[in-house]
Amino acid sequence: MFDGRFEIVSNRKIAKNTFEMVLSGDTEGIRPGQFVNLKLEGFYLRRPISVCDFAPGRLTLVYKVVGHGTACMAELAPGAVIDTLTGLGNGYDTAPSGDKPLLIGGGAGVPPLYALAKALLAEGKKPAVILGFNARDEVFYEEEFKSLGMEVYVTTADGSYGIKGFVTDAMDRPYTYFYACGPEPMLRAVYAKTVTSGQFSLEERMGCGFGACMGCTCKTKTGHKRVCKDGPVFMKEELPW
Amino acid sequence: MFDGRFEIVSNRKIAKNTFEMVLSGDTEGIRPGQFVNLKLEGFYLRRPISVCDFAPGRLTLVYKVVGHGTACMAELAPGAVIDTLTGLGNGYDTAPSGDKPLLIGGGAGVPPLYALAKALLAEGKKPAVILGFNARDEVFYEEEFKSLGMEVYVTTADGSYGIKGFVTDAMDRPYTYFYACGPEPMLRAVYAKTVTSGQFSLEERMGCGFGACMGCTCKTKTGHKRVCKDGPVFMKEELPW
Amino acid sequence: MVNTSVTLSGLTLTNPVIPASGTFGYGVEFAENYDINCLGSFSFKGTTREPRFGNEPPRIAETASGMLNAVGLQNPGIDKVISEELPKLRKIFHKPVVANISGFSIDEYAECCERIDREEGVGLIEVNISCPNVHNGGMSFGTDPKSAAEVTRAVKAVTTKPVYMKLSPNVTDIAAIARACEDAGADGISLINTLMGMRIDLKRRAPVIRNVTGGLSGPAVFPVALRMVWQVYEAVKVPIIGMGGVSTAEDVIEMMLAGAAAVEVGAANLVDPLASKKIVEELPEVMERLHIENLTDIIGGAHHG
Amino acid sequence: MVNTSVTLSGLTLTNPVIPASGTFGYGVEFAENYDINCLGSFSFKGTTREPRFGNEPPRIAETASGMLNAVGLQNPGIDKVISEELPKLRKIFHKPVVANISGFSIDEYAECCERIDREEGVGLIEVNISCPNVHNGGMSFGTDPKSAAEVTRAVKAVTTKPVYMKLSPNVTDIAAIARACEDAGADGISLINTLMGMRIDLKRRAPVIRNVTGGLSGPAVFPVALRMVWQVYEAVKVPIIGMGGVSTAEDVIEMMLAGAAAVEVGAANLVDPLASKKIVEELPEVMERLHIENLTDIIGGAHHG
Repeated sequence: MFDGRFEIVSNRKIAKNTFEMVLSGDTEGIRPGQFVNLKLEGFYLRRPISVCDFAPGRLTLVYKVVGHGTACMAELAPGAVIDTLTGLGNGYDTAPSGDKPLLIGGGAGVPPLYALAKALLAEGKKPAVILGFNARDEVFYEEEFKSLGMEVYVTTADGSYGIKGFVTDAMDRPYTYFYACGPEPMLRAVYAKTVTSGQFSLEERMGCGFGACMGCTCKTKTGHKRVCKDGPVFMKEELPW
Repeated sequence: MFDGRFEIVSNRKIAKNTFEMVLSGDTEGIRPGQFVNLKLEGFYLRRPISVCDFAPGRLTLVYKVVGHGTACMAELAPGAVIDTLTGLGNGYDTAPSGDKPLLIGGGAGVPPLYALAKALLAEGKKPAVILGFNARDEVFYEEEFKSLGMEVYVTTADGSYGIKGFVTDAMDRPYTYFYACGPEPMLRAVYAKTVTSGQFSLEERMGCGFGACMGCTCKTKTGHKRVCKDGPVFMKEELPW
Repeated sequence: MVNTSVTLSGLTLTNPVIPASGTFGYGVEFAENYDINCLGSFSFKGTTREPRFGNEPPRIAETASGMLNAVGLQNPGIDKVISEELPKLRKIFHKPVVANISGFSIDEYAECCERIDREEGVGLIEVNISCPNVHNGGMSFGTDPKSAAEVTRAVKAVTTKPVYMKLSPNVTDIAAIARACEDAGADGISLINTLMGMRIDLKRRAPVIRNVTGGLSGPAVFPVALRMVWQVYEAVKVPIIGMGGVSTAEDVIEMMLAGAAAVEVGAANLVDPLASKKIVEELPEVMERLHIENLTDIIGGAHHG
Repeated sequence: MVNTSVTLSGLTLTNPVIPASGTFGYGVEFAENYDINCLGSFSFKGTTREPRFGNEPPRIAETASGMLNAVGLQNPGIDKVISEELPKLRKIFHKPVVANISGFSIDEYAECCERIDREEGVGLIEVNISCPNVHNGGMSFGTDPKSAAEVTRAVKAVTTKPVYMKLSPNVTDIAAIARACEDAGADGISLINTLMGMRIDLKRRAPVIRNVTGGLSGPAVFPVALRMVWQVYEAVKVPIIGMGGVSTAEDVIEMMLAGAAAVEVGAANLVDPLASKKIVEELPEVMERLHIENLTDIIGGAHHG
């Protein structure tokens, strides 16, 4: 964990209720699949946001406006400085991915897969990604993933864009391993359908975000785990689903 | 009472722990001796500050840093906007002043006398003012009062500047009426010494500042009065001292 | 068009927003700022038999997301309220008002309630058995089921209008006290009064408030108020007026989902004189966003979840 | 040079700052961020006889200037705490720790306290009879003087180290419960545990927390905690560990002026992992500004004002 101050470079809407915030600050030690925890003026608890992309001195967050906190985040202007805890969570393990891993993201679960895709590509692997949304106006980052030079499949529940249906309707293709992030119902559907091993990133209401308060504990086959500290990424084999 | 938004034009230190904040906003209906009530980010209750000077569109406040609220006020930069209630309190009555009223201010009680002095001069009267402080480094607004073309007497308790002693040590001169503002012990000393009639501005911890909560009630010869609404200015004859 | 009206023991309000006793005086100060007839009603300053100055100042302290007050039931006394305040009020407010009555003995409660009950324009009597800021100023009555019931019975025996008992949160078992009031004939329960708290001045090394302790109100207490409204809703059948830190239309909805049939707004009025008006205005829009057609439909709605 | 040391029943701490149970785990997470030996001590995660998962999530909700938690005494159980956590802790923390023990029966309290009492490195036992988040998880013991006294007696009978009873604020008369513990032999009183509160999700129309209610902590409760520390200080002679919303060095001073001999820091650790360290560092400077030479001199200082 690192305690740093990040300055907003840009903060723009990229889809329905979805914003991309680029910040400048010390990103040392950040890994794909981790999250940061933001202290917003006027709110007591921090806001945990998954890391979408990062480079030396630059951090990109893509977040959905779901409550007062994220709504106030969306109002923040470039130049604003945010007290931010970074390097939180375990992050993804790219070692077991094989050469054709499948990345599966649903809605707000899409962002962390972007940094992961970059990492896998950097290791010479050929990841493909499925991006699931409810409707066309919620679709984001399709171009960003494509410009990494990877296969991208977009699904929408109402069929208003890409493949009609859920992410599981786009999974019938060969892959060596998977990484899934999204709402629990989606993760459970993926869990039921996948043939290979893989990793899930879970979400839970957090208190501290660094393992102290036991606010986000979940049950796994290997015992009680803190989503914020022992997770948010869990092996398929660990989950009691 | 008016509910307005004021923008900070300048905010500078003018003496030890003493700051002058100039704001732009609607000053309509403001009278000398009234106060404004500022909503500061991060504080639940508003901060009542006496009006030091005002002109159409321009409001000047001189305040002393006494706690977290005023300390945070001192940090505010030009451009910041403050939700401000104006036109609070009864203000001074200049009618009974006669032609040579004496203005007596102690420390944080000095500012409201400035707007009063201007009003009295505008009525063709010849006010004089006594400014009382603890020490030289706390003295402020001596020049401002002088530049209005009036007699100014400065006292310091430690004698480091002006007349050594308290405001009461500078009162031995002819005057037709008085207006006093400052800490209660000073006001009581003035009360004991004055030969004429006059007006006192009282201070009390306030809840709302507009007469609703009964948080700042004081006892007077004419009944229970709310310092924020029925005051802060009271006639010498009303006070049970 | 959404329907914001609610009913308290037969008394229908155009909306559930009621400025709380002690934060709205007898209405006059706020009527200078806006037409207070937009409110569902309001609860006037806690009134006692004798005129009271209240506690010595300082009476106010600030806290995180809240404030402490120890006004101590300052009020002109029931005679003046009836002869001066109510006539003034009738000119500016044309809806039934909530009469908040406090006392120091069961007789006093009964006498004041009997007199205010006869007054035109009084729609409901809120009996404050929970003032934390005066010695045996009610709170002693509100912290024990037996005496809470006694006050209720005494007041009900001499009144015709709905009687709501205003309870103190400074208790181990709020449900037991609410049940005792209901069993004694209370038409409704009103809660919470303030939580007892204090602040100390570090420079003077003495309590900020002369009375030492004061009543905590503001958003800080909202979760406690919500919990107690929830518990009382499960304990009694009579309507509940919920209060404690309510500052927005969303807070009103949350209180009603916990079980409140109407909601009082307190400290918010002191920080923003237009707070109650704004809440009334925001309510329909918030209801639409949450797909609420009739506000009454959601009372206690979170219990069936 | 100011003197920040304080003494609790013969146990001298270099400073009064003690991270509160449930916000500091068994120390490991924080030791990754700073050398926790700068702390006066810390109170480890509430430990029970059996390992516990605690309540189903969600367990956390946000409030104005505070938070709700309903973790429900998740802990590895006394065996693992003694065999695994304490050995790990001894490597990173070289001061006596406060052992926080919870239970569901008087026997369980006694058994766990007797076992932890023998452990090297345990300086003081804090008996939690006030957890609001588990059914008869202590709070039932902490809301009634008689049973609070029974737990105290049972624990004192089998321990040699100072025993501090941690009380619930969800009571009518905190002083009576503190007195009962003192009379039963408690070496000190620790308060306050969290205030019971709740929040409701407006979209789901259901409680945010699965357990429905949770414990409120954070700056929102500071004035209530301060008031109860004040009342208990006037009721008992034994030392008090004050807690509830303490977030700054000034809050520490305010708690001590109210009567606390030492102060626990809770929720602040969760929002700022360095909070307790910062408070320890700020303390001397704040003492100088307030002309305090020896911190012990100000304990209860506001009572003589």
